[in-house]
Amino acid sequence: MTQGALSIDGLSVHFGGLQALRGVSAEITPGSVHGLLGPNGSGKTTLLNAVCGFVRSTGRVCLDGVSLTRAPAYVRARSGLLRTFQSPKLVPDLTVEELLRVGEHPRGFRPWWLVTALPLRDSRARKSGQQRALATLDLLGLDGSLLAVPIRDLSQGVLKMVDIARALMADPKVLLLDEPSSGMSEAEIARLRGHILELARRGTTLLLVEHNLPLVRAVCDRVTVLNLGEQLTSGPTADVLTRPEVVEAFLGVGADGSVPNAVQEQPGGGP
Amino acid sequence: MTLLLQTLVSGLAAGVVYGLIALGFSLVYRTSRVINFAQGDLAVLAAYLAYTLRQLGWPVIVACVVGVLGTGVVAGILERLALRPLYRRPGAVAILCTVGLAIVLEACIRLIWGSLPLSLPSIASTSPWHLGGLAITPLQVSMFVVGLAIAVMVTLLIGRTRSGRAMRGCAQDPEVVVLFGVNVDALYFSSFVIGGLLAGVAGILIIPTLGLTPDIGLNLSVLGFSAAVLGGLGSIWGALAGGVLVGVITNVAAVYVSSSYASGFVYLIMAVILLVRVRGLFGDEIEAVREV
Amino acid sequence: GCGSSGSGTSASGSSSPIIVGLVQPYSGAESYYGKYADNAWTMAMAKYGSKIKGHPIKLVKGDSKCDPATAVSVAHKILAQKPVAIEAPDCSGDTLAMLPITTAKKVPLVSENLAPDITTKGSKYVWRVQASDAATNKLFAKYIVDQGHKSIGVINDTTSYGVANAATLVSGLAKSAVKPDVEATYDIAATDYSGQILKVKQANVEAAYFEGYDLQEGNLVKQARSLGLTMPIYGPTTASDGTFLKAAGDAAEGVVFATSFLPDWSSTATTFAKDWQDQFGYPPNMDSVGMYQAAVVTIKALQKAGPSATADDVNRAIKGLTVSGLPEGAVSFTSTGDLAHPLVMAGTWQGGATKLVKILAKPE
Amino acid sequence: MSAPSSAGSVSGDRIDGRHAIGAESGLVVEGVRVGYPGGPDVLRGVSLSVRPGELVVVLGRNGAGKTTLLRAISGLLPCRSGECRIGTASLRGMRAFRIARRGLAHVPEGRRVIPGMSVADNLRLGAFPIAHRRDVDDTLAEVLELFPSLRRTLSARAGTLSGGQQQMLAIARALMSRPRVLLLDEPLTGLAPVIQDDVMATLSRLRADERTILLVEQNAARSLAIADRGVVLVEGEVGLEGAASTLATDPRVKEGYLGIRPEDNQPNSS
Amino acid sequence: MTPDTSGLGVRRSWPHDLRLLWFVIGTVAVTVLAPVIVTGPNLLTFDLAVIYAIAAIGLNVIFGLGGLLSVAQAAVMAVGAYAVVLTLNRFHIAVLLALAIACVLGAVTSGLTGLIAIRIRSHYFILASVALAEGVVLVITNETKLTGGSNGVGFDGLPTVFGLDPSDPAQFVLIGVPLAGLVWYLAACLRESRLGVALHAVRSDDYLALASAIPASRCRLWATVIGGAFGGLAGGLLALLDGYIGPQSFGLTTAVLLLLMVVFGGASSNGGTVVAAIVLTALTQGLLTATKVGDLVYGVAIVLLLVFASGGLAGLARGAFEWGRRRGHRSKTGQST
Ligand SMILES: Nc1ncnc2c1ncn2[C@@H]1O[C@H](COP(=O)(O)OP(=O)(O)OP(=O)(O)O)[C@@H](O)[C@H]1O
Ligand SMILES: Nc1ncnc2c1ncn2[C@@H]1O[C@H](COP(=O)(O)OP(=O)(O)OP(=O)(O)O)[C@@H](O)[C@H]1O
Ligand SMILES: CC(C)C[C@H](N)C(=O)O
Ligand SMILES: [Mg+2]
Ligand SMILES: [Mg+2]
Repeated sequence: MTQGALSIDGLSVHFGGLQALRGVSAEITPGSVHGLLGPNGSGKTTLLNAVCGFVRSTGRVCLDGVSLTRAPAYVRARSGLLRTFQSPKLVPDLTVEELLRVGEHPRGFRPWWLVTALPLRDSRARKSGQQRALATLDLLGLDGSLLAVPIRDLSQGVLKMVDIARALMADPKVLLLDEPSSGMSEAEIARLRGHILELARRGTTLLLVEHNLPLVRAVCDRVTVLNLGEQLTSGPTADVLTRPEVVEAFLGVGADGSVPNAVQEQPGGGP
Repeated sequence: MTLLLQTLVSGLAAGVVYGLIALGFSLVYRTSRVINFAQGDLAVLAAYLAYTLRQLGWPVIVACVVGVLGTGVVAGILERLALRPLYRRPGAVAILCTVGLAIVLEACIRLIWGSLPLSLPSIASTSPWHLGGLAITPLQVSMFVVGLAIAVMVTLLIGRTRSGRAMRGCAQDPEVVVLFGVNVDALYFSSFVIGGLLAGVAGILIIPTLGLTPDIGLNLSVLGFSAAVLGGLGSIWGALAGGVLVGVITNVAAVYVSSSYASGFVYLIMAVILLVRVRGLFGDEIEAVREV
Repeated sequence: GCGSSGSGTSASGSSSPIIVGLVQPYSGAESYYGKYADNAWTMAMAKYGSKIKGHPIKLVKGDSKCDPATAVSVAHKILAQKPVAIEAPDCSGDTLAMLPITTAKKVPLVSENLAPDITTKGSKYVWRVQASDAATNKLFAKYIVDQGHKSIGVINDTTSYGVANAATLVSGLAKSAVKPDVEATYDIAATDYSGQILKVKQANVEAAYFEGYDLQEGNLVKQARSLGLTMPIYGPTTASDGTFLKAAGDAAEGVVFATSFLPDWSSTATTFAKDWQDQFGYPPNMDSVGMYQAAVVTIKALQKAGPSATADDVNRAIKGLTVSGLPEGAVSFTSTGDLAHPLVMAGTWQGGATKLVKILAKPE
Repeated sequence: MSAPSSAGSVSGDRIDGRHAIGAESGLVVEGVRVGYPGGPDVLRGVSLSVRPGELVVVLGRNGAGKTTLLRAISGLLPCRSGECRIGTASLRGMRAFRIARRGLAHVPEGRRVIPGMSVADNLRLGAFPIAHRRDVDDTLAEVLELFPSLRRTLSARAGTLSGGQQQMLAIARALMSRPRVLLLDEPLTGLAPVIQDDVMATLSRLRADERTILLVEQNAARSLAIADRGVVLVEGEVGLEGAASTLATDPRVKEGYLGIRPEDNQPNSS
Repeated sequence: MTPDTSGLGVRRSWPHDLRLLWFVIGTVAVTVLAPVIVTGPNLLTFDLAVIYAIAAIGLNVIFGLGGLLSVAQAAVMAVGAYAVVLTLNRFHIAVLLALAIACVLGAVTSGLTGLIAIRIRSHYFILASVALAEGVVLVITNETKLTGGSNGVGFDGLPTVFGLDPSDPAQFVLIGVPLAGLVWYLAACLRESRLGVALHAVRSDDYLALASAIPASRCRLWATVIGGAFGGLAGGLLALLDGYIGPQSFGLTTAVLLLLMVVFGGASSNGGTVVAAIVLTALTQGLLTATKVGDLVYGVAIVLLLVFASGGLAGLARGAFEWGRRRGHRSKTGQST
């Protein structure tokens, strides 16, 4: 699989007088994990929002060479550009299974033949949907019994995992992850790292917004650092994280290893 | 020209009163996110209470004030009995419950006072002063003055104070404001009581020109609700502006467009305004925030 | 559980009751008409008897809410209890909606409605006990023109009654070659009529005709005067009512109305009005008198037809009936069921009391 | 993997509730059982205590019940049995707003800023129990010292802030009431590393100021580095507790209770 | 924790083919049994309940699934009702064709609210739907030439469906119940269809939907269109049953009644909606002859039902229990959650 090349070109976003994003560009090769770092409020989430079509932006977004610049958000998602949320969307009255099934049918949503075909549907689709949901939960190391649990009963960390599962239900070509590790326990983070690498290995392109440096170091091939909406720097992970401007703006002094931002000595890799 | 002015004047006076009802809607909404469709019937109740006190020989002003206070009490009772259990249910439940309360109120009024129209003397005369072709009644003037005065009072009371902030916080995240020591139940209760008082004042002001019958509550509620939405739910001055707008457009439409479609025209304008400003004229306070 | 007020065989010993339907607005804005009807029947039964040869008359009531479709539902419910006659609801629209159903079941409908349509639909089972607006407004329009007004503005509501009332007046005016300069309508639920009134004011007409249900009529007149309208105001019978006076207050003074009931037109009427006032604490108006006359006509017909008569028999009995000594004179019917000899008067308000101005038409 | 509740004591100084602390604003949690309406117990008899001037960290895997514990303490959830105390005053049956007025502040999970209100109003709302405007203004100035980046956004609506900025606001807002007892639920979530350092430093300073601080964190290494003592929650029970330094090096913390082993992929759910 | 989906969407269900069978059996059973069990004027009430159930199921698609608190459903019914009467009076077409036209016009009218909902949301949407509803009633009242104004209109000649007289309550059952069964079945399928699942997301959060490749506004539009088609059908049936229609029947009171049916049914549960429709119709119809206290009983019933049974009629007992417990706990506990 070599699909999933995401190219972002000169994206700018402003809210009223506030320029939240100023001409940010990135080329992300298929199957790679690209990190997006920056201080709070530097525009990382806004960049994801612009890429997936939630906020109006200028600049270009292309997936596999096809321009999505003018496409509405759901069309972008339909063409394989999926995302998770920094604070997962609370849908208190759905169960996990329902939420996952919401994520299930991104390609080819056709209300018309749906309406005409209504009475002909059988339970097979439902069954297979359930199977998929189970498989996806399993992939993320979540228990199958979770399917029946209402979203409102989930703890924050599990909720983040379920949100990722929802995005995975759609077989993303490109997956935009917004701080997936926040709120997760260290065990889950370790597992998450494995999943990210596994996804990348299978050809999914990932754009990862993170504050958890060990995770970034472990999974990202390249990173882009934003500051005040501008692209501060960009390059191979290890290289960028030692650049002085990055240390100053984002990491804080003595950040490279001396502050235990997360458990350091974890066994690398996952599965 | 005088015609236009006259239209504006009468629209303005009625509009301020609608604004008061709308203010009640907004106040309740900005604390509890409930739209209290019993507002109109509370207005009617105040008028009936005042009527009875008048019959007992109380002076007009005293009767009116006590009537309004009584309405506040009833609003409080209704909140405690019927609405308190519902805040945490889906929004439509509480709203429909207020509709139920409106029906109950109207039915009770009908049982107590009968369905024959009564006449409540207005607090000021309705025979007009003529100002160069313009007819203005003392009642209109007093509607305007009282309406504005009360709006100012409400603004001062809750616009910039601690409890005003607590109310807005409460509407958006009732669970979290208790963490700062806000007594949410008390806040809901007082907002309903104040809403009832505002409705009461509106009732006392406008019902003398409408005639006192048990059934006008629904109409007042719809007008007040429209005004509140138009001005932006939860916004104090928005409610007043919405009320004035509803009053003025209704009149202008009836005179210059078509009397039979006047109310339709008002709704059309409201729809257009809402399409342009989806949260009403001043209503971005509570809801307009980023969603992702 | 519907029909809980149902078959009622338990009532009054062995003699089975005679069922009479009474459909009125008992809730909603027009609910006071329901009260009028109840009072009218109380009075009529007190005077003309509440039993037919030992069989009690049993009233089965239904709430039509002044809504035609509800009236249809209610009619079905009442018909299921096999009434021998039904007194029609006060709101013309309701009666019009019920008419096909009651006609199909051959149950006579005794009506005091004013809308002309009721007796022009070809039903053989409807009887009107009061002057229709067609009869009234032909004369009243002429009366208005005779007062020397050459231009007039008309405001009416959009109910069946209101539309028909205004239409008959306008066609009456047309006979004298007067066409209203301005016509405006309002919804019965509306409360602020400034727009409509200002439209009339703008047209600068010599007279105004305002139609409305009692309360709305009063508010209209009051709002008109406080908006500085000074020309003479005319109105339908609703402007003769106590509710009108309460709503309009001082503004009622001088308003001229057409009606078929005024206490001072005959001694019977005077006595009736006094009795009513004494018994119920408020004065009667044309609607309540109409309901009373409908009740009396029904009772008389039942007496004539006997206790075991079918609805069809009662209908036949009504057809040939002449009842005299009523507050509006004598009642008898044309072949279409309309009132044969209507009473039409013009009246006005003077010092807070109604006053007969002129009798425009009279029975006999 | 289930944790026997008795097996956990590391350092032997297991808290014996009321006798352990005398100071007035210490926090004691004694044998609380808590659950959500209609559900089973989520906390199955949890006891812990925090002295004034002490910072205790609660660790535990996702769904262990950390958030539930804080909600129970601040009165958002009723205790099915057991009780919480501040000093000698029992909080049992006390409604949440009264507990807050007794000087307890809670930084809730997921930030929960009031989105439609300005940042300044959010902060002032945090100072609701303080009646005097002057005091509020003073506190506001102090708090803004701690989070200078909030100063620029004072008039913006809280809902337009970025996730991390909102988290800062949530912490700042809790400080506005000058609480004696501070509960923080994963306060570092979404904060950039620099800011995380700042927050930790702030907490240390508050502790020095004799405040009582209960911190829930996922990041064991980082939080144990500044805490006095730590408690590990395992499936609604106290699995381990002891001095922070002891816990930081205890292999059981990572392997047994936090589940940091690649092959251990049966997370605790529902 | 039991997987209580509280009436939302994908729940344990039979395979579809089996379900269709059940629907057919149920429909036939009700059609045959209803006229036997229910008699006299109660049969008319039953017919009305069937009609309101259809409209309420439609509203359930709009509100329960789509999350749009619309008070326009009564107006949609009005459009359907007038469509049937006017087309049958003017063109001599088959009644079923007229009903189909009613569906289409109802769908179009309701779709207008869907278009509004693209921009206007939450409580502001209520006003927009009030506006549309009032607009419809206003046109009906004022365009007297076309609609008969507030006089209302009736049929020029009695319409028949396959030789049945729909204005006869007993014969109406044969027409109404199968149609209601069909509507219920379609709604049940809809709920599990892609659109139904998508609407779960749309109702909860637009961005969640968009991020899952669901065109939120379009789904909402579809919900209003489908719900509106059911509403139009219900209106048409009402016209056939009553033989006479007037604008007053389709005002806010009716709209509120329909909403109550949906909410009491336990939002988005069709079965509950149907039961609620029967209960509430029986209540309102029964109260028509209780002229003194009808309104009071109605209002009190609404309030009590909402306080104790807003989780659906089935939850009545549970609601009462919880309420009592809350009272008891009040003094002991803090903020309930
Ligand atoms: N809808 C909006 N209206 C106004 N300002 C906005 C809006 N959305 C974002 N902003 C502003 O844009 C800036 C960037 O926000 P963004 O959420 O992208 O930051 P971020 O890099 O994701 O930060 P964090 O790491 O804290 O999540 C912030 O200053 C924020 O206040
Ligand atoms: N509102 C709720 N209703 C029912 N059960 C809930 C609710 N909230 C949480 N739970 C359940 O309670 C248990 C503990 O949840 P809690 O949120 O306290 O965990 P946590 O330790 O804070 O986890 P995390 O680190 O993921 O935030 C979990 O099993 C969760 O599913
Ligand atoms: C208000 C009344 C005068 C109505 C009148 N009885 C009618 O025919 O409708
Ligand atoms: Mg972000
Ligand atoms: Mg938690």
